[in-house]
Amino acid sequence: MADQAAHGVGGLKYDHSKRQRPAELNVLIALFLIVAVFELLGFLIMDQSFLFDSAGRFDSIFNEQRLQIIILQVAIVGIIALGVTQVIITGGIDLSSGSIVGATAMIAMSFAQVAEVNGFPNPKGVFMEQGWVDLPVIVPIVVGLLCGLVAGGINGLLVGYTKIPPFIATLGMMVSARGVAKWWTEGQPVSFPTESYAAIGAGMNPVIIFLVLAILFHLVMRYTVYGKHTYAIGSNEAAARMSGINVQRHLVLVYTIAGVLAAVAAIVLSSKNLTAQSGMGVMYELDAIAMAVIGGISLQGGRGSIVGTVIGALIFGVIISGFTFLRLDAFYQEMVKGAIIVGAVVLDQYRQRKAAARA
Amino acid sequence: MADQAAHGVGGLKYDHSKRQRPAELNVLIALFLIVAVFELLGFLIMDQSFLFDSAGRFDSIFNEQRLQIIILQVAIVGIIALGVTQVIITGGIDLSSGSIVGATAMIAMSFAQVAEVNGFPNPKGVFMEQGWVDLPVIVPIVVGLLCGLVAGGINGLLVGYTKIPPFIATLGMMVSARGVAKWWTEGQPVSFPTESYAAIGAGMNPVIIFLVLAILFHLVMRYTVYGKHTYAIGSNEAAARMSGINVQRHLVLVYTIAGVLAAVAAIVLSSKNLTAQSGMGVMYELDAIAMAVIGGISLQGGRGSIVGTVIGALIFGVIISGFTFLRLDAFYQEMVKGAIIVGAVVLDQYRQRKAAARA
Amino acid sequence: MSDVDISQDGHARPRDTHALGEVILRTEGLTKHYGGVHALEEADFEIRRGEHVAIMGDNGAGKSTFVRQITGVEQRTRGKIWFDGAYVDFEGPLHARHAGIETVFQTLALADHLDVPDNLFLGREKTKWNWLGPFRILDYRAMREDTLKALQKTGVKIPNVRNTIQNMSGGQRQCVAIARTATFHSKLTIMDEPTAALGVQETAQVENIIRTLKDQGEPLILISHNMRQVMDLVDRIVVFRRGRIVANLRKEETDGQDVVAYITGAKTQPAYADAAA
Amino acid sequence: MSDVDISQDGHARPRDTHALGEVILRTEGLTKHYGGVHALEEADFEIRRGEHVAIMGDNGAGKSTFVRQITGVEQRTRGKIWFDGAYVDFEGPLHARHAGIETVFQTLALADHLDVPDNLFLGREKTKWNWLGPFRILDYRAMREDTLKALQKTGVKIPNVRNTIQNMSGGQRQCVAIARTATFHSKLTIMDEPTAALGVQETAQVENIIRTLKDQGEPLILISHNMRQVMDLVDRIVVFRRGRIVANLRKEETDGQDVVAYITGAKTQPAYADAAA
Amino acid sequence: QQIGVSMSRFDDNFLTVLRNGMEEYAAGLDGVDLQIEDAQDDVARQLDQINNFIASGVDAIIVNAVDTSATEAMSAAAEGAGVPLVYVNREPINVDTLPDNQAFVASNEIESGTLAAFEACKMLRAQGLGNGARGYMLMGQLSNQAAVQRSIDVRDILGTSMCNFITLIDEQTANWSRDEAQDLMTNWLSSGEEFHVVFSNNDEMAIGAIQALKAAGISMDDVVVTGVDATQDALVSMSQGDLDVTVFQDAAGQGSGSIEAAIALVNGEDVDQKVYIPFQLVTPANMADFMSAN
Ligand SMILES: Nc1ncnc2c1ncn2[C@@H]1O[C@H](COP(=O)(O)OP(=O)(O)OP(=O)(O)O)[C@@H](O)[C@H]1O
Ligand SMILES: Nc1ncnc2c1ncn2[C@@H]1O[C@H](COP(=O)(O)OP(=O)(O)OP(=O)(O)O)[C@@H](O)[C@H]1O
Ligand SMILES: [Mg+2]
Ligand SMILES: [Mg+2]
Repeated sequence: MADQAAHGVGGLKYDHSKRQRPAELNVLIALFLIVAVFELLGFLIMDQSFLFDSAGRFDSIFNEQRLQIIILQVAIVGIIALGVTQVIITGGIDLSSGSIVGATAMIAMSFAQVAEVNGFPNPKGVFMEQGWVDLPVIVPIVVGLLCGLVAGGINGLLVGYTKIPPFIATLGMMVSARGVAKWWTEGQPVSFPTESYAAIGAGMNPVIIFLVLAILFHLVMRYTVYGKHTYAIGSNEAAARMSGINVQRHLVLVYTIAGVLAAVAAIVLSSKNLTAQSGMGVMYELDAIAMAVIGGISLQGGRGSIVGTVIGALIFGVIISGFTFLRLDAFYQEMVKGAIIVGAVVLDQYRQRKAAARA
Repeated sequence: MADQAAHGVGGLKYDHSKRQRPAELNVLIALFLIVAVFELLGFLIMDQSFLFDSAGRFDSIFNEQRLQIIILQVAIVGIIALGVTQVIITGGIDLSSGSIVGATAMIAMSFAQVAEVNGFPNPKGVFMEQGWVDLPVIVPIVVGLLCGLVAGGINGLLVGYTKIPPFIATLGMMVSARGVAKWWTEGQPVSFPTESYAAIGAGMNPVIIFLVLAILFHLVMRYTVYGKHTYAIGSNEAAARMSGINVQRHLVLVYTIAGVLAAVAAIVLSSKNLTAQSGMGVMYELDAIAMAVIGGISLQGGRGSIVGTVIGALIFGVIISGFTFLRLDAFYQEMVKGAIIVGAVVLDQYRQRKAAARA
Repeated sequence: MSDVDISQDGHARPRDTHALGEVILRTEGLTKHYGGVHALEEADFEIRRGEHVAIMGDNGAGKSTFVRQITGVEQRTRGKIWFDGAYVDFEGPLHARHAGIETVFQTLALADHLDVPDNLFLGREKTKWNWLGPFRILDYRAMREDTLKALQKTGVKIPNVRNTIQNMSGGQRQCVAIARTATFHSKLTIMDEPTAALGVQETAQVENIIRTLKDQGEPLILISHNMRQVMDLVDRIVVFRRGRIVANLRKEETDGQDVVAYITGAKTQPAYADAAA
Repeated sequence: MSDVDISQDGHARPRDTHALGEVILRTEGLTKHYGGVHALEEADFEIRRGEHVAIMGDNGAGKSTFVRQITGVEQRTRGKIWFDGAYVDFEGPLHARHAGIETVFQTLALADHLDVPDNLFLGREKTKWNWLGPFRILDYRAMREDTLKALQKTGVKIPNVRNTIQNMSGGQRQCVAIARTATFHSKLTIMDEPTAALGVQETAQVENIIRTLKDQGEPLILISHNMRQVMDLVDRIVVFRRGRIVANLRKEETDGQDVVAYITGAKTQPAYADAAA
Repeated sequence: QQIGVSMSRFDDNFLTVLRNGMEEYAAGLDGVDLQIEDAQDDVARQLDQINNFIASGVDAIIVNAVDTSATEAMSAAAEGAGVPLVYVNREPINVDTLPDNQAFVASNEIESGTLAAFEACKMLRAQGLGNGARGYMLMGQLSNQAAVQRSIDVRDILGTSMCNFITLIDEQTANWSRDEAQDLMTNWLSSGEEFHVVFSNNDEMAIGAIQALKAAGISMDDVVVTGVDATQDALVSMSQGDLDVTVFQDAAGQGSGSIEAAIALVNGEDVDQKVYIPFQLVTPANMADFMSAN
């Protein structure tokens, strides 16, 4: 069979050149439009370029520092959003990721503390008595990932086997994990990590970790059985079950991966901030979901992609940095941020609808 | 046609006595079970009854004060949950209700301030200069309800006409309305209301308002065209449209009603607390959604009831009071609360599944 | 030329011309592309008052697509539509229904979580206290009684109409959709494979409903794969192939063999020769 | 008594007894109630290796319910099932499929957002690098090629198989579901109204597929409302009425008229007289 | 001069006064331009805001730390970019190792809870309850450092020999909120326990407790209620004889002081790297002095 003809088995005329544009393209256009608006406003109001002004400080046409912070500030929530994207594609939702970040950061950081600060015994040492200080960096990493694995696994077991709505399962985990975070040290922050732990989230490392994971999961979602089944479950769970997919086991896997990704974010976050706090990660779940939705995912499940989520994260980053750049009052920032989130999605919808869909 | 036969047009044997139990019954059973557990723990640990101990202070077998606080403390979020229930039945979600509460409380309260406190001019007077103080109570009420109407209306227009996911539309409103709340007085709380305003939320009034609204909307959802179309849209939006329901206009109505209910909650809340703060209502949206979901609603839309939501609210109230009664440590409270929310729904699911459903 | 024919491009198309107002629906050059899929191309179609027309064709030939364009479920790529003497451009199925087109869609368009009477009266409930606007009260009793009557016409058996539609068998669902359409008078009725899931008896009943429509002079577009049914019921057969109309046959002048030849592509009417190329 | 008959209650039921292992599927007293709806009552059913059996009956007679009980989609209210010589109690359709039952459900069970090859191979993808476990790599090319071959067997026309299933016509969807079943060998194939939405040509092709199964000796349960089709294809016809089996007819010993009489209730086989009461 | 300010939150009464103090002071100075951001109580967001300030090329940064143990990373970021940094209101954990162009203007959080609790202890003794008093404690958000610290202060005071006659029946969080405190107090009341004192981590919760007590018909003379912040509402409540003790912190003074320090650092002038602003106890006796302070 000629490759050209291999797309179908006859019938209607089919015009290859007019294939529908991938949905991600629309999101990308939204991103560029938002950047353009900030550039324009920059010239009008600030007399300065948003991205292309090197402020005389760097030898590049870009304001590299701004480019870096745009992505750096969303990299950690972005890591969470990778897991959340998978959960949403199954038709579920994960409200617990922010709390898992809090609990994991607290627990992992406790195993990454130094014995002495400025020559005094570490005043915040959680396991000073037990002597668990100055441990090799692998210990907090493994402990942290295990936390995420357990929390995500519980989510998955609840959703997969008890059939309760994911909203409730993960809401329960959200409340419980936040409780664990506060209980761990009775609300005290955990600080003074070892140098090797601090190195994890230093500089642009969070961005690198985010992008590597994004590429990995892009490939996984697209080219592996895992990805295919994730989409199938979200598209029609009954059909997936009747087709012989082990839906329950698969859901456990998806939620567990989401939990582990939240744990990765927690480790990077606490390392970057050199501290862990029980309030860390509050509302991250909403930001992560918003990134995914801006990236074109459907909360009904079955549709969406990692690429979209990454672009959604960038839109977030641009908005945050753009506001600071324009010196917008904090009050107006929030009001306008809400409008921009909505606007980005309206734009996306509008463009998608022009390629009119069947009702 | 005999009334007995009027249920169908023949075919299979149909046994009237074995009609399926309404889903609300399961939720009610969960409520009683939770109460029973607290009673039992009360006897074991506290040597005191949870609900039946009058502590010698009242001439009743019940601890009336506890019964009152159980419902009083959830009445305000309960009012929000009535609106959220309708939104979820259409297959949508409303994340903005908590922020609408914050913004509305600030704005409404500004029109309900007294001129003098202890003989001094009101130090918090927002409209002192304009002389808008000691206004009749109808002014803040109308202003407040208008705020809710506008915010809810915007949600509805976005969801109905631009077709963006409700999650995003209301997330945008959530962020924006919180911005408005903070911007209104630049973060300053608004205090010292008039006596007539303070009377709205005094004593058990919030409970009365909640229950009256609950009964009203129970009837509306069950016996009016509005209710029927709300269920139809959630069940199959395309079908509803093809059947000639004006889906867009209906969605505007539903979200507007939800906004107005949030405004009612805001007025009652600020009156009850004698203050309005820009941070009011944070996370109320999640509690409201959780109440609805515990009450047996489906986040896919098409199913659920006001009665269920009211019972869901009561479950919340019992949990909060039960914890205080048992003097459980704050840290453990959160951990256990999460587990109970999940447990209540698991129980409900389990009982529903025994009446096995088609896959 | 009839007054509804206001085509300006002067492109000659094969058609019967009829007296003023006799044509209830006409399409000209109706075309729908989905991305690269050319689902419907240049369809010129016409149905007169009181006429029953069948549309036949292979799976994926574009029949349902044609229905979706007429009823405003989707927005056409191009082409013109006249209904009841006026040029129309329905924004949605709501408008089409208000204009007088009743449709049984192939997807049925039922609300899964509602029961049978609710579905039957969806969008035009019987109500009391109408001054309450959207909050007017539903007249459940009247709707249930009418539902039972309407269902009896289709011959379907449903043990409990209070059961939700999602718990109905395939045939029961289809009968509910048909009963809905048959309950309300219209200027044009469209049925997309109405008897596909029906049993022997139910099919016979639905065919009776269609005959009643014919007797009442109500026009009908019937999509069906059932040759016997089509030959029994309609006046004219229009054949779709690969998104195009390839034949327009009076029942008296054709037979099953002949129609199948048009469907499969063994034959094409000379008038449509360029279309089928 | 055959070895699969291990009924302990000694309740006498009308049945043919067959030699050891010749029966591929047997049910005894299979019953399913949905709340107050008695959808299936005391169904005793049997099919032998290589046999093709049709199930007929009115809409809502309980045919699909019967299929759902056999395939583990739902848990039965009571009754016993033996498959391939062993007592079985499938927890879900996954188990039924692993045991060797391939089913085309009336609801089709397709994933709307996936394309045709994805749906065809759902749950048994062709893969490379299988040591990667759940993360093994999909062999898209192989699957697409096999898909085109399988579809050609059904005769359906699909211009672009990369299109998602939700954009397929009713008949195209049905053909995908049938192709999926026909692609994999099984011990028992069940088809619930497989040709309901199919055109003339496609129906003929699917009937050919069924004949091929017969030639290969694979047993089949066919649910259909199409009398001609049933008479053409199967060895035996079982009639359901109001949730009960009311007739078990060899094709040679019956005709269309007769079967309709059983369906409508004009006749009931003496053996089932108490059931039909 | 462009100064970037990151406040831990905007919707906090006390911090709003501090913020207003900054703005008023800056408005009186020529060529000083403030850009104030809301970190919404999120340490990570705060660090990102500092980086955004640096990318925008501000001349100095003022930080009201969400959490003082997170200041190391912030100091490092500012130091790397060579931008002066001033911490305000909360003492950073790395106070002893601050780089030269960084400073802080703050109070020592340990004082606030201690002052209030000790005063309550004295009042209870004066009421003749020296041989046994019982109380409840309302705590702020447990993920918040001030809440944790103020609660510890109360417990520490109750551990001293002078005040150990007071026992806590229960301590719970009401998340800084008047509404939650009101509900929590009502829940406590429903168990019918006798008590004499309510310690609260802030004034809002204290007022909530008072509202609940009044609604239950309990005389405010029988219960000692303490708060922290000395907000307007609290002072009015105190003037009505409801609230007994609160603690004042000079918010506006801290605000202007931090700007002063930032400008001095930009200009390369000598500044005190550590400026402590003490808490002050407020009781009905001296409340008139604070009426228009916060
Ligand atoms: N939204 C869509 N996007 C892409 N292709 C579509 C869409 N809707 C329909 N198609 C394609 O258009 C063609 C015509 O579909 P249509 O549903 O009109 O067929 P039909 O003639 O009704 O067939 P059937 O007899 O099977 O119902 C099919 O090939 C189908 O795959
Ligand atoms: N989950 C359910 N809950 C309640 N009633 C149900 C449920 N599923 C099926 N039924 C009822 O059981 C009866 C039998 O349904 P079934 O789907 O088996 O019919 P069928 O014989 O396959 O009909 P058709 O030919 O129309 O497909 C119907 O009356 C249907 O309404
Ligand atoms: Mg069709
Ligand atoms: Mg069926």
